[in-house]
Amino acid sequence: MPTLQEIALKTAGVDARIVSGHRMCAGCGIGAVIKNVLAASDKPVIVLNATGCLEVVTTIYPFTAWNTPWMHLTFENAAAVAAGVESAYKSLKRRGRIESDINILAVGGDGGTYDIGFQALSGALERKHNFMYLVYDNEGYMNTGNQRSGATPFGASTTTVPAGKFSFGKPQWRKNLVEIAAAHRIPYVGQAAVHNTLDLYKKAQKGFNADGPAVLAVLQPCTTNWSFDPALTMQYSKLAVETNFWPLYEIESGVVHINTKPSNRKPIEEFLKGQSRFKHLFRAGNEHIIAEMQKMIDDEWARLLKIEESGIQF
Amino acid sequence: MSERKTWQEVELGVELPAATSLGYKTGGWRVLRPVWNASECIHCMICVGYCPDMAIPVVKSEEGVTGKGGRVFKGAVRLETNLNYCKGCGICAHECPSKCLSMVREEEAEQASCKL
Amino acid sequence: MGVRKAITGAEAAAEAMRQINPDVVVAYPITPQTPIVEQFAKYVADGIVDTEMVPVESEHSAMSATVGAEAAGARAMSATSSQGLALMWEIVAATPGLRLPVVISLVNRALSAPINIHCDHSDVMGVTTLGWIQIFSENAQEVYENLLLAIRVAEDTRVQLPAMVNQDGFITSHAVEPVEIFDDALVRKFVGVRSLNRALLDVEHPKSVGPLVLPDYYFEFKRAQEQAMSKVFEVYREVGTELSAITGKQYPFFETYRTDDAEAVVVVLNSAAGTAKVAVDAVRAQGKKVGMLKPILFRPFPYSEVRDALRHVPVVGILDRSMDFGAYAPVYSEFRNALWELDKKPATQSYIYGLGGRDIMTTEIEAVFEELLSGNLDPEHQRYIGLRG
Amino acid sequence: MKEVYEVRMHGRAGQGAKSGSQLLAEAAFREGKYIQSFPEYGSERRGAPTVSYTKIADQVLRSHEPIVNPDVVMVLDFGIMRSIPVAAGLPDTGILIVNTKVCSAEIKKLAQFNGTLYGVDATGISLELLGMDTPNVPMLGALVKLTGIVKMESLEAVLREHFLPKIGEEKVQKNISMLRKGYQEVFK
Repeated sequence: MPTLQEIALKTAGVDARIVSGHRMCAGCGIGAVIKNVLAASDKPVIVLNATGCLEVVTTIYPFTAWNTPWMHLTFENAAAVAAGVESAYKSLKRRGRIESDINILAVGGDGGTYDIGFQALSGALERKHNFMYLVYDNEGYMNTGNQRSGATPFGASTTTVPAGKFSFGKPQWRKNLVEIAAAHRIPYVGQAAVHNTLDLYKKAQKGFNADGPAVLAVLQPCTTNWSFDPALTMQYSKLAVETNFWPLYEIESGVVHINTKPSNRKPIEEFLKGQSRFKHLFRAGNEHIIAEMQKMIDDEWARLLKIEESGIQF
Repeated sequence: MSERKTWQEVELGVELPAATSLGYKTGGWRVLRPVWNASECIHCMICVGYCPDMAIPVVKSEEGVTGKGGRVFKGAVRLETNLNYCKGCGICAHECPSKCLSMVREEEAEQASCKL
Repeated sequence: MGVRKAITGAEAAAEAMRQINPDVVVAYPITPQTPIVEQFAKYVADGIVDTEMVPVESEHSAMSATVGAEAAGARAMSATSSQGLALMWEIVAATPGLRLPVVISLVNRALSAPINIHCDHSDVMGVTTLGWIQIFSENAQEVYENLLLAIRVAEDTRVQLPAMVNQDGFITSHAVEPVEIFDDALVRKFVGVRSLNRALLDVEHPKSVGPLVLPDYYFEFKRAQEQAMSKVFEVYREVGTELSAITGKQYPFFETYRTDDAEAVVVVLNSAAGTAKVAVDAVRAQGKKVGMLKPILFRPFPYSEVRDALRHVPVVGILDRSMDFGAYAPVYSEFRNALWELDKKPATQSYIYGLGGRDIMTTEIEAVFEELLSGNLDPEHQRYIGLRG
Repeated sequence: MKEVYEVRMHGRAGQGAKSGSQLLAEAAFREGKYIQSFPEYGSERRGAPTVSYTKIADQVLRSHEPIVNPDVVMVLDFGIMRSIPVAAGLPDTGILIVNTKVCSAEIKKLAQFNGTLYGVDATGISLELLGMDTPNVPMLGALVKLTGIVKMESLEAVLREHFLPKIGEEKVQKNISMLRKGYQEVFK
């Protein structure tokens, strides 16, 4: 069992795999996500980064915060680039030209994963490349100022689907990436959240150690575009779990296991309030939208519990 | 940044050596400064795990350091926040279970410590 | 001395790849390129090569994974055509900026719409500005040799740029011709292995590849990339000389055919150059002095050499197998540019031929020579060969 | 007025240098001037230093150069002067306005400026009146007091036009009060 102390020693120093001097927004949880995930690998890690917040803020020439081999090509292909790196690794190792053992991590935001990078991800999972795909999910295109993505939740106002006289924001529910990933019959899929460092670290360990592809989806509240006080990032992450909006669970060799079951699930309003993207839902006349959201969350949770209980394999 | 490179000097294939961002001090972004009261700290490492800027140094201490209630904490212990990089988000202070961190307006902290 | 085989252009490309035995081959099938990857997959399946072959889910991922493998330190290759290249376009643009010497086979095919699977050069002409070395091949033999050449030019430390070797879809890729395959051992020694100097897999020396570069530096990187392109000429000559030692052939930037005393010359790429040679002979037989110039190295473009080759020619007809709608056709533009510096400029005429696989006949090229020699020219307007109406 | 009057605003992403620059330009536009307002686009993150430019002229503005020698420099965040040479290109006869409580010699030294330095406690004003740190509006009030480059009425009208649909009458009034307080409380 890892401890916070062990993890802290791996992430805090100048010899950690990602270091200070990056330009994430003050209070952005992506820093905590990536440093803790990288620390979970007991082998050197090669990172393949999709275009997005993480890529932009960590490498503004001539500065890079990466202390591990890293590459960015374009927006939609982190999984395909990872597939190429993994193939090169296998080939060069087989030919005796390299010796080191490594882990390969592809990482993207929800835009680069749920949307534009979806095909490349699916292809790489189907071909069973040995790599982990990490998505830091801030529920929209936050790098460019809050445009809608396939991960944006129902009811959220975004700049491309704004709330207005005739619109309450996004009319569709978000895509369930974890289950879609699991449908590829890969050895490990995990859903984690930035505030739960130990759970995140353990899931990252399992992902790195899996024999074959792994997918790790991590909720990452965006202080800038959900517009809350930067000190509250971890609180919003916690609330997402405590409301069952973002259950912490994993699918290991197809078997679902829920890691945290809130004893008293909080109403979804607790998570929504204080976020600018949901502000309009609290206006008179919009109560039914919150109610609909609550029902969807409860239904999804009940469904997840049933799958877990049944023991049926994905 | 020193003198900018010419086209003859830039790296082949835009390949950067690792960790050069340590030369970019994001501490200048800070509006609020975390003030750490070491005597109230329990070295739980929650702030370290959360710090988005990797701005809280941690060392392994055999002899230990004195923290809350005069207790000696051994193993991984945190040090003073590295203000070269801390952007002052306040997550550490907000999440600290022993309330050993507080956020103070940078201008006041600076004037108080006569560092102008 | 090599072995003579009766194979297609696609198989000739696969033969080159067999001898190169790349670390990684990533591909997605598309007509008329598919036989290249099918043939190569067979080599993999039979253990004739020990390449890691990755059959991906799209051309976009094919190019992405090829670039990923190349950045990791591998020698990676791919192949595509037409829509496939169009889908790859974004990564095709990114590859030279990262100075990754990927080599691909491009089997030239018309672009949609309307959809058409046959030969023209609209695919390759859409990527001439992106910074790839572009080499054209008249026949299967040239496809094979050009691929060997391209690997070495691309990977040379002075260059470090990607390269594409072109052949005409179906006309070359699917036609069986005799091809001389040179000795495996000699060729393998010639191509060598790719250095791991820049490998991302060198975890002892971590680096960040492909960072965000703002206005303060982007321009400098692009200038450095242009410098690398300008080095291709000398490297191409040197590597060509080395390859000559195995093949006994020459590797010029372009081929001239009976141009020395020519009063009219046509310029034409790829397979139609062979047809044009027959036309030259036929017109010469009538006592008229005509010749042909076949560009081989199209990027970088050898402007001064082309100028020298054509400075004595009174009239040049330039044949394009693609159009640049609303502008001069791509090959025509380059030749007009090359000739601009001459005090006494040859007259020029632009011709469009063969779009979407329309055949071009020797008689049609003979008619072009007639027209060029007649002085009936209109350099402002392109003319169309074999077009109804 | 010189041919083109140029104002440069230094702030942090999220503090409103860009919108402050736009408000100023639009106020001048209402007065029949030719204007340009543009930020420097990088990959700004909340808290990162940003720059915005405003040009005001009686003739059409054709050049799209950034401002090199401004007439006025506004510093929305005191701390930014530690990393950014805010007074670069500002002649000694120019005006430097800093969001600060005091105009000490130390601040002047930090600003690396030999001319007259003005202060306004824009953060204090906005925290007091609005409960949020939006220093751009009080800073604009200080700018009007010192330069008269636009009329207060114009700025108030622009504020109302921009913000009324977004934040409602009450907060618009608060912003106007902030603007006026910045005007009154600018000091040397």
